[in-house]
Amino acid sequence: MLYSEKVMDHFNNPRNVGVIDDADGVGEVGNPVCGDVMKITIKVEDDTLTDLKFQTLGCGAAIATSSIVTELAKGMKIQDAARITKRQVAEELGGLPPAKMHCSVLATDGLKVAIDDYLVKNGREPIAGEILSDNPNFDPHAEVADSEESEACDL
Amino acid sequence: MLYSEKVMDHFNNPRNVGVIDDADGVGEVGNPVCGDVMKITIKVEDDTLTDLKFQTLGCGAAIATSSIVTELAKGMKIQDAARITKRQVAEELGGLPPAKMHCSVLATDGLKVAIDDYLVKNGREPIAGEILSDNPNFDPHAEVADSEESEACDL
Amino acid sequence: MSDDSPRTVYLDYAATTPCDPRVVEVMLPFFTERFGNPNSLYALGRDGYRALEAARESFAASINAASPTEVIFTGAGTESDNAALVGISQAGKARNKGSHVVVSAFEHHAVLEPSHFLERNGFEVTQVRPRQDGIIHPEDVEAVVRDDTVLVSVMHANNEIGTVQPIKRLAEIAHAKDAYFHTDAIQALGKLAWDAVDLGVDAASFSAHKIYGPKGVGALYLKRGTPFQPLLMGGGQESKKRSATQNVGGVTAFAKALELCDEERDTETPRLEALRHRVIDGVLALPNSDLNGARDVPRLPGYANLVIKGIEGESMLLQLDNKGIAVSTGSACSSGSLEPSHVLLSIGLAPEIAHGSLRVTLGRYTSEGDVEYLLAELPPIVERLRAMSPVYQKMFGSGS
Amino acid sequence: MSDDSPRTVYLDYAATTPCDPRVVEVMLPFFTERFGNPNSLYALGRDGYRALEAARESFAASINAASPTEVIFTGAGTESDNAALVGISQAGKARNKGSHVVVSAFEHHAVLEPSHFLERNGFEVTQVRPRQDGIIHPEDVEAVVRDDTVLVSVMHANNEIGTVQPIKRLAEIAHAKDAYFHTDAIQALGKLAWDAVDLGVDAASFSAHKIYGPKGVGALYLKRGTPFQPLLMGGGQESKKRSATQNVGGVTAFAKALELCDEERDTETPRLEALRHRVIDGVLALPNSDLNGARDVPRLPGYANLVIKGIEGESMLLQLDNKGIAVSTGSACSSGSLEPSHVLLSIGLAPEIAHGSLRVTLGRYTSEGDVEYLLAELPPIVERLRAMSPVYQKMFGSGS
Ligand SMILES: Cc1ncc(COP(=O)(O)O)c(C=O)c1O
Ligand SMILES: Cc1ncc(COP(=O)(O)O)c(C=O)c1O
Repeated sequence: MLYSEKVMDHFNNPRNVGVIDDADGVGEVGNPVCGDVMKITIKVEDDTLTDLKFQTLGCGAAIATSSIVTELAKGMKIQDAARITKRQVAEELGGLPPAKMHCSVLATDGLKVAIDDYLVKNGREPIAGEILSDNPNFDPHAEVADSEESEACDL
Repeated sequence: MLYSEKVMDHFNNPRNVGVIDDADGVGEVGNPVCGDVMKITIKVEDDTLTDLKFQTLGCGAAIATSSIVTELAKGMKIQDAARITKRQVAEELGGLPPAKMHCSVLATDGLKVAIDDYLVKNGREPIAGEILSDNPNFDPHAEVADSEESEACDL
Repeated sequence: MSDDSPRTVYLDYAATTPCDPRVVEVMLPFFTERFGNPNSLYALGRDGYRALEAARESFAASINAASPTEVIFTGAGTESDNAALVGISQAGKARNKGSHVVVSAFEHHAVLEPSHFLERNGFEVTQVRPRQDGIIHPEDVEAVVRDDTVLVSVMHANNEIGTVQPIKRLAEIAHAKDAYFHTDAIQALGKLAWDAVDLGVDAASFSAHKIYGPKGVGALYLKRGTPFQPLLMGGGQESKKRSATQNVGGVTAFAKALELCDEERDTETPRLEALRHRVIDGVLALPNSDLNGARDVPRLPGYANLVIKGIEGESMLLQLDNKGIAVSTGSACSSGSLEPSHVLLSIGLAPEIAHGSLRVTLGRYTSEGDVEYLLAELPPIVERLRAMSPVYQKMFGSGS
Repeated sequence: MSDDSPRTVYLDYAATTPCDPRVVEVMLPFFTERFGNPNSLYALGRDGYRALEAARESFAASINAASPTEVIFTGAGTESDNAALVGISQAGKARNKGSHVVVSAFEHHAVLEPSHFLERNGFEVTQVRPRQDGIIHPEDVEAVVRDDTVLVSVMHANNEIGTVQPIKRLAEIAHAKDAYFHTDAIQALGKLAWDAVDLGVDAASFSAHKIYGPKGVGALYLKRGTPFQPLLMGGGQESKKRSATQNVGGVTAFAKALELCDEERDTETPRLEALRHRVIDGVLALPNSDLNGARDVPRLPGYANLVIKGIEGESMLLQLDNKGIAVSTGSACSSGSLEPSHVLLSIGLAPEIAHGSLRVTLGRYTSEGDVEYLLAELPPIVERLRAMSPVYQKMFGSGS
């Protein structure tokens, strides 16, 4: 299993780490039991994401995807940002090892939850819910399954 | 599987090869189908083996055991020579690989058959028959069986 | 190494070891010169045969086997484990020994997977859990071994936490019920004086690349009379117990590697134990950290496994890697699976804790400087990762 | 070599080959420097992973696999054969493919033994005999393949007589009945341009030490979608199809060895063919001698198998060995069994004839001088042994 150079760059130098104290929306997804939790805070102006910050407990891919999602989404309309797919994130990073694809779900889901939080707080209809995880039955961990490509363990 | 030095010496320089034309007794045992045949011709004076010659089609062990049996038996009383065991032959040669133990039966059996041939030709009772192969159910090939120690094949 | 990793500090000897140059040296002639197939009758083959049997004798002497024929060379530790589990269970069952198998819950997958295979093929398998101290307690095995138990398999030393199991006693318990006893001694070999007769086991698995020998070479100790059905079938090599052209150079190297471990164990053990204590003390100086397995139980000299709470292991591992330090972790992510180490769960760790585990295993080339380097580089990394965590403060309060 | 064997002439390349020094060279760094476990995440592990995958890609490209993931590295040719026979049959049966297996009668024991294992475990096995020419004729396979056939396994080139089988056609016949097709290509690899797509097989076995690579390294080509149940179970390496820490240096060497064969095949093939013809003509000049397998069928370039009637093969082999010449024979004695070569019997030889067989297999380092040396030393040995035989005159008249 190898991470691309871009993944390693974002892992080693994560962009936008932290918490926006007066955030307009907050998303927190994942579970320490599974080893990954992501929290993202966003600032929104005219439905445009003007700032994003994240905190992530997780593996290299979880941190790198969190980082790139904040970078990708900055300046986007929330309607577009809510549609960022895990595939886009993976591509943007120059690919992810198959066993790590679920990590990119964490980041995109975190962003979706934050956007809906912002909308709901402002008395509007949430938009991201139905596209959560690119599929209605949200389970950020469902995909790893028994992929043929998954890696060896137990050295 | 390794042959001892003594086996290799008798294989490379077999003693007493040939046929005694005016032999007093002749023994031929084995079967070309099994890959080994031994013929032994003997001269007897006063029940003493004064000369022995052999011909053998067979593996290194078959040739070496034939050779050493002729050497061992020369000068022996036929009554003693008929009792030479395959174990004695193997020991005399510094041991034989387990899978080759049956080859020493060939040589001792050949000698027994020749001695009986001599006795019968002289109107006497055969003596070797009942001790053939050190056991009553003579089958020079029965022993290899499925020895744990037998060697790999099919390279 | 490149500029950005000013030094390389390998602290993952449990995963694999470099070949000792003295081992490489004895192996080299077998590639180009002494290449004969040991089953061939001509001089080159006989030379190979002699080398093969010399390796077997040396290996058998080291592990105190009753006879060299009790040592079967294989192509991997995994192969030895698989052959023992499946081969003894199946052959034992055919001898009316019953079809119940006992394994410990923290075996390597090379034992667990074949035990699942047996389950799918008519066997009943009972797992015995280690206690929190990292030890399989004899009474816990005694409680589950039955009259129809055919095989009990408990590893000698655990590959993640390094705890050493009471094999001699466990073998006695198996034998009291007429069951056979196998131990995966892959991590123990070389590090402990290993004596087949004293331990009283019927079978044991070994792997060369864990003791400064080459990869792809293993061995199986199989006490004479133990029922066995070969895993690899073919030309009948290794007394018909493991077919395939023998890797003469590889097994020669394995025997040499074991010999070197035997020679150096008396000085190496205390040296590594001291370094291990330094690692444990150093890591425990971090807030919210813990040792896995009790500190005072028998343990391989160079093995330490700790949890650093609120950290995901893979990211810690990669940060250490940036500094040239090689360690391992039992986090789920590090293995591409969803579950953290089954070993750590088996000794009672919560998954969220197990994700933050750090395995440091020291070996022949580990210096004090290496350990100090690790202990200097680790704390800032832990601090950075904890600071990045959205839950650390919540879960573990104000430490670090 | 010692004085009594003034030169060494190795003519048993089918049994094993020396490593090419260029192969050793690429392997060496992996023992002491690049020793990382390819499943480890840090730099040393990633380096191993890259090397492993580079070897896989190179190997896959050489055999024209659709994807590198179709190449699984193993620990022996025997292991590949066993895994294919048992793994595909069992998994195929589980997919309701039936439980009938077809193998040729002159397969290596690494295929025959697992076929017997399958027979003991609920499968029906049909053996197809080659004809006297040494070829498995397609119509003979067609006659026995059935709707419930799950696997057909026919070796690509026979290891004793060197005849090359019509694999492409045989695979089509299997596929017409929805059966999978495996070929033991251990002797064919390197010597023939080997193309998985062109041959259309579902699985194929390979072994490094037959093509100037190291012993203890094999590979299994497994076409995507082919049902398979792993033989080695554990850590899940090789896409879960073959567990055990990979022998990174060994597989790197294997890939390099194959690459060298590919590069040199166009010049090597005619060179070896010419030498082989010289061997055959030279041996046939002896009275009462014969070539095994038809002369005009497809054949590996450097393989010749002859019978010298009225001779027992082992004694001939040992006499040649005294002259420094290494060859092999299909006599019973040479293998410590009672039966002469099952391969020679399968093509119709009488046992008494098969005991006198001589296999001469030429390779990369065989010179014309080597062949002439053999042909000079052989006749007096044959004469001596025939003169010592109590039955030669009776059986074969007055020749020699
Ligand atoms: C045709 C064939 N199949 C299988 C094997 C077994 O290969 P290995 O000895 O590498 O396991 C060999 C050689 O021994 C062979 O020639
Ligand atoms: C305890 C234990 N058992 C089995 C294995 C498997 O050994 P190998 O990778 O040599 O097949 C290992 C190491 O990977 C191990 O540590």
